[in-house]
Amino acid sequence: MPEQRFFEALNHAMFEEMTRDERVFLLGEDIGLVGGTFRVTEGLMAEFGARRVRDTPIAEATIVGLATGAAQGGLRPIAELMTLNFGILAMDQLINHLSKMRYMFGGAVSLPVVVRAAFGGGTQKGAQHSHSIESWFVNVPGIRVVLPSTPYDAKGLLKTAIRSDDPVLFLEHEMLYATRGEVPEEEYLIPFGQAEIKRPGRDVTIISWSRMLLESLDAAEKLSKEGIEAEVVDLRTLDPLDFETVLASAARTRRAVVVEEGWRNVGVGAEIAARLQEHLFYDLEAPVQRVAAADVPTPYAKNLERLALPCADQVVEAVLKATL
Amino acid sequence: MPEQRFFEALNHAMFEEMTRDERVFLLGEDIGLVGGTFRVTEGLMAEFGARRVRDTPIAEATIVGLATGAAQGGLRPIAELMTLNFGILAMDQLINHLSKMRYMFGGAVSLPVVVRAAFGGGTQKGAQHSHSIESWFVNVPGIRVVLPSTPYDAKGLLKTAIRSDDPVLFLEHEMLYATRGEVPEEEYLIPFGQAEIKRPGRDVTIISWSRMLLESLDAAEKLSKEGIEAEVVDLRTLDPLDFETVLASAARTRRAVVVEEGWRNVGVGAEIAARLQEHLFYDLEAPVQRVAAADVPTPYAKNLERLALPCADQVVEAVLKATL
Amino acid sequence: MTIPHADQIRLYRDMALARRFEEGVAEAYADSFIGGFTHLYTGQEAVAAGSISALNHDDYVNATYRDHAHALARGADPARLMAELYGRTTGVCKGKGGSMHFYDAENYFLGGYGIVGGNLPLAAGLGLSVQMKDEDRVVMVFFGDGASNNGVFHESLNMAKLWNLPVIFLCENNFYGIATDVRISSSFNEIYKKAQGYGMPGHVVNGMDVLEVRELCDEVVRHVRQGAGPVLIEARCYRFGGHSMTDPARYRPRAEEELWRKRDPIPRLARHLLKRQICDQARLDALQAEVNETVEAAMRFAEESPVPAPEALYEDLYVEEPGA
Amino acid sequence: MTIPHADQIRLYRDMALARRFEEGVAEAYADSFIGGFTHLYTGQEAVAAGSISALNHDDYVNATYRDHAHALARGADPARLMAELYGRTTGVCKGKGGSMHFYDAENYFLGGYGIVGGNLPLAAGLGLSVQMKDEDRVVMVFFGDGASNNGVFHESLNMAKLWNLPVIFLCENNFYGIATDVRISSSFNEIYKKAQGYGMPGHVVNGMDVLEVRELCDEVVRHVRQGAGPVLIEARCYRFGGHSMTDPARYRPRAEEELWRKRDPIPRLARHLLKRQICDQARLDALQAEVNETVEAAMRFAEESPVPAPEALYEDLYVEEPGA
Ligand SMILES: Cc1ncc(C[n+]2csc(CCOP(=O)(O)OP(=O)(O)O)c2C)c(N)n1
Ligand SMILES: Cc1ncc(C[n+]2csc(CCOP(=O)(O)OP(=O)(O)O)c2C)c(N)n1
Ligand SMILES: [Mg+2]
Ligand SMILES: [Mg+2]
Repeated sequence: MPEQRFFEALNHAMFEEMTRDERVFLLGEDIGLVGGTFRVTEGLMAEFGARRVRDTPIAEATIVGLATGAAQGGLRPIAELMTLNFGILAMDQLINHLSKMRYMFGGAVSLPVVVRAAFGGGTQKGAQHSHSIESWFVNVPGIRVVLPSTPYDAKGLLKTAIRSDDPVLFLEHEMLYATRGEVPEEEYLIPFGQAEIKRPGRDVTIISWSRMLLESLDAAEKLSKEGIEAEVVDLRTLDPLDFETVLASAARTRRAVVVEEGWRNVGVGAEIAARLQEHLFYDLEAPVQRVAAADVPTPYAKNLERLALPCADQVVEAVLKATL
Repeated sequence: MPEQRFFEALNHAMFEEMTRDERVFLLGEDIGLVGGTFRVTEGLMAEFGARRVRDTPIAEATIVGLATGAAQGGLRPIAELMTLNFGILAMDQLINHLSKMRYMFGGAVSLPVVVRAAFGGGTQKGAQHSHSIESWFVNVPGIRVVLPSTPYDAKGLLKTAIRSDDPVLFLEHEMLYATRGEVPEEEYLIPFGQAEIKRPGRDVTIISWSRMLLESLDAAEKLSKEGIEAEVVDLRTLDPLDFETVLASAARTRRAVVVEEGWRNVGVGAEIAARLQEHLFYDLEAPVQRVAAADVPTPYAKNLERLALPCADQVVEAVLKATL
Repeated sequence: MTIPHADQIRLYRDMALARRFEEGVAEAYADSFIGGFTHLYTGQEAVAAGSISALNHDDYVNATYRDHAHALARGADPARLMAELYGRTTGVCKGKGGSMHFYDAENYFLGGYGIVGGNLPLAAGLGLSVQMKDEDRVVMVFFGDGASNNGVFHESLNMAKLWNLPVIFLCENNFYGIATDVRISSSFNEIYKKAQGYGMPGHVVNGMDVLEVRELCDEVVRHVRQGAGPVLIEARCYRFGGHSMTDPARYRPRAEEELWRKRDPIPRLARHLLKRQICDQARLDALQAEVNETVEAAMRFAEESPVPAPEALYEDLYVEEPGA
Repeated sequence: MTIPHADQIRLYRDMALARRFEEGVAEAYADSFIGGFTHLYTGQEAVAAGSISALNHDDYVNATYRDHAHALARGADPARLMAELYGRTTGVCKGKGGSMHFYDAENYFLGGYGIVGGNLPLAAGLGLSVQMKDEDRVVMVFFGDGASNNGVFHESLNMAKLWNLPVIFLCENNFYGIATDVRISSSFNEIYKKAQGYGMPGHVVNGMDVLEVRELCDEVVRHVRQGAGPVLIEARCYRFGGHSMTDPARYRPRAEEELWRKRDPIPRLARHLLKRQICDQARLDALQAEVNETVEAAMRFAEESPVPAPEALYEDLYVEEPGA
């Protein structure tokens, strides 16, 4: 299979869907003329014109609201927030409007809006530019939350997102954009709500998503050398959450570790741990471990940032704790 | 002890602290001339003048940012967001600025800002006006999160919040404002990070805060008639979280139920359940149960809203499950 | 005066219906058939009736929480609106929306919104959909003086003008945002002149004179429909009652209220119709009787309608429910 | 020309220092001593130097992520700024802030901020503190053309004027927000005229001429210091490099870049100083040598400084750590 980089896979997904459906269009900051801060929309303005690839002012709330209104009017917008850090300015439109309108209007409207955003830390961008706050959006009903970890998943999930009639928050970790992976030429879609076992194993279940999936696979590699075979589950979509796959795996391994880049306190890991203890109360051999960011704003200094964000070694440590 | 209503207790706390410290001042929508949507600031403009009690335009982001800047300049602002639902427009100032500035500036600044907001559902205000999203703020390091359940706690905690040199989000459930309780005449403060056992019991630990504390006490009353003695822990502050008290209680009762008004998915209850299973893995007799809102936007119709939000009967049910 | 006589009579009927509807709402609210936040439009009828009558049936309209008259002017069924207020399954949003959240796609009334300013970006988005789909439509969005101070006003007007979207921004300046006088919330009070900062035409109109409103809107709608880009209209008006059902509006000088009550748009139009002999008193009485009967029937219909079934709680959230 | 000769020479030195500092930063960035987002100010030196030189030492200043020159102009120690960029414990924020987040309270430089527009409400708040404490101070806040399209611009100017706060809003219009031309981001391009919409004076100035900037600011600062309320200044300028270190700025026409490079404010001031015989070339050379040495020393200091200790990760978050 040919290889692609993560940002290319996303780019192709949009290219294909824009070709397929006239109603799909893009808006966001610096997405058109220069093809996006992370090159994800490169070439799309040249191909589809400035009508369908729209550079906007720096006005995140209105970018999201405008996309929502355009969807009410029958279009299928993909709004890019550049990064999720700036999406925090659009919380009201994301949460009070986009996520709630269908329900509060009794189903009278559907809002096929994809909101794409880069996110995450690890490149010394400091406290205001390093958020992994997917947990907030998982807390809120009414919006799908998707976080692919590979180019293959990125493409298949983005295509599904674009065809979905529900709002989708599509989060792309900044450090994944340059990663490579196999992506078939022929068309494919990946349904929401299907976790994937990225590495099978029998001794412990590691649950993760997005960039932390890579750290988890790294950890599994290391653990394998110690004779511990970790099963690594990639959730891929946090809403809908494929808890069945998590449950089945943890029921087999009887040990689980959740790995996320966001803060530990009330992170998605807490939810998964809470559910696992509920469902596997008598089956687990050890408490569910959580690996997450230190509960501080992300510091700039390289050595501190490394300490703040989770890494493979911490995953190994947590697994050892869970398999004691 | 004399009785006061919740809103009066808050009012008196601000009155006392404004009298005590010139630097304390208030800003927010409709807080001055009419004394606040929920009467919390009644009389304060008459007493302290329009300089220290400032009516603002409808501009939540800037209200919070302005308060933050005023604190940089040496004042001690209390910003009212009217309701937390509108505070969602201020998320960037709350999260990217107020909560992060001290850390990202290496401790060079302290920000004694109190952000007060009504919150919660139960009065048919519909999807956009019924948020209980304290979990988001607990996720974020750098801001204290306080949710009193009684007039006594409201006053003592608000006074502590005003004297705190750290940012505090102070959340007041709309349905608590009219509740009454004993409040001493003499001055007192309640330190952050001290949960209170509002009702002792030996069979199960119910952990809650804000209005759900009342539902939990109701449930405990009902359970008592069935011969089950529930211990009800009021967390009072979610950041800092007094997990020691929770742990000690649950270690004794060996059963725990967390009750919150927010959505279940990645709520604060998940965090508490995750921590309890970690610390009391071998001691718990049953999985930690969570009682929380249905994972849908809050519907308007009275009967549906009742189904959506947690109530004493659901707490009873959860306790029965935990004590099976 | 270029407005056809039939239209003038129709405007009388529309205003009378809106007025009587609100009277019915007030009664039903007092009888606890209606709950939550309920904002009456009494006094401002000329604005919605006059402006919306200048639209085609398939032009888009959205509004704030004070949305009853706008939905009625669009042609929504009063019975289904009333049922919505009663929280019944026959309501326009199946009882999930309530007073602040009407929606009637068939009549191109695309929502009432509870967050001040929140509907402005949505309207810009609707405008974009019209433009991109090359439809013969305009968008009219209603908001208050208070909303004009919120950031999304700035962002939405800028983007609407940048892209020359067919949007009429109609600011209903009733001089108060809840209790806050526009003079203490806006540093510059001639709201219509703010259009200049966006390179957009701005107009002011007497919002107590339905014919004046209609005439201006006829012209503006023509202009916008021709593709000339967005326009800002400031309609100066007055709400006769409090901000919402629970507000006694003590903050307004009685003399001011009396002055404005003398400008009541309904008797004003009646005087005009009679003086110009466009119709006689008998006709007006018949219209009044008709709307009285309509509202009564609406209330009966609402009361007799069933409340939502419990299963409805989980319906209408997503279009697609993936089988995980 | 009313600017004292000594001040003019000082301005030359300030600009030369800012320029050389950025050259040093570029080198250190290439050598991987500096990471994260780093935005150079090269080309715009006249704006920060000219405007800040019009302030008293204890007037407040805050800025964007492009904040190096502003902190230098305030008198911050170049060595501690450079150490911050290197992520060292001797940095102005102990290495936690990095390039975008300088802070130097001793020199009343109250922060660089990474969120576009985020510093505007903070500046208004500082202005409020000055007013309420009756201090003899003004506030100067820097932001870009791009930021002027964000909602907080609108809200902050409105509130600053409403309360007549002593704030100078200084928009550095360099015609681009990242790659986005102001002509496609603002529907109305004369940014200074937007002041009218807030009842505030607005001025435009050639931001490539430090003396012009200084003269205007002398006048504006006097006006604001007298209590006349806020003022908006638009300084038209150009950044010679890309938006940040990683941006090759291919989106700008070469001819445009060349045109602006001819307007380089440093040689321009040199020509003026020599022509008016305010100083001779030898003096300029000496100043240049001095700033070169200063920057070199700063880089040495930074490189030799220790990285933060691991314990620092959890320091500086809260002032008060309650013993729970
Ligand atoms: C963002 C936001 N802030 C505050 C509120 C609370 N609130 C509801 S209506 C209102 C006043 C709005 O005034 P205006 O825009 O003039 O509209 P009017 O009610 O006068 O029609 C306020 C502050 C809200 N709903 N949304
Ligand atoms: C709210 C927000 N949105 C987007 C960004 C990403 N971003 C950083 S700088 C920038 C351009 C800002 O342009 P301008 O205000 O003109 O300032 P300049 O960089 O030209 O000095 C953008 C879009 C951000 N930091 N914050
Ligand atoms: Mg109003
Ligand atoms: Mg710029």
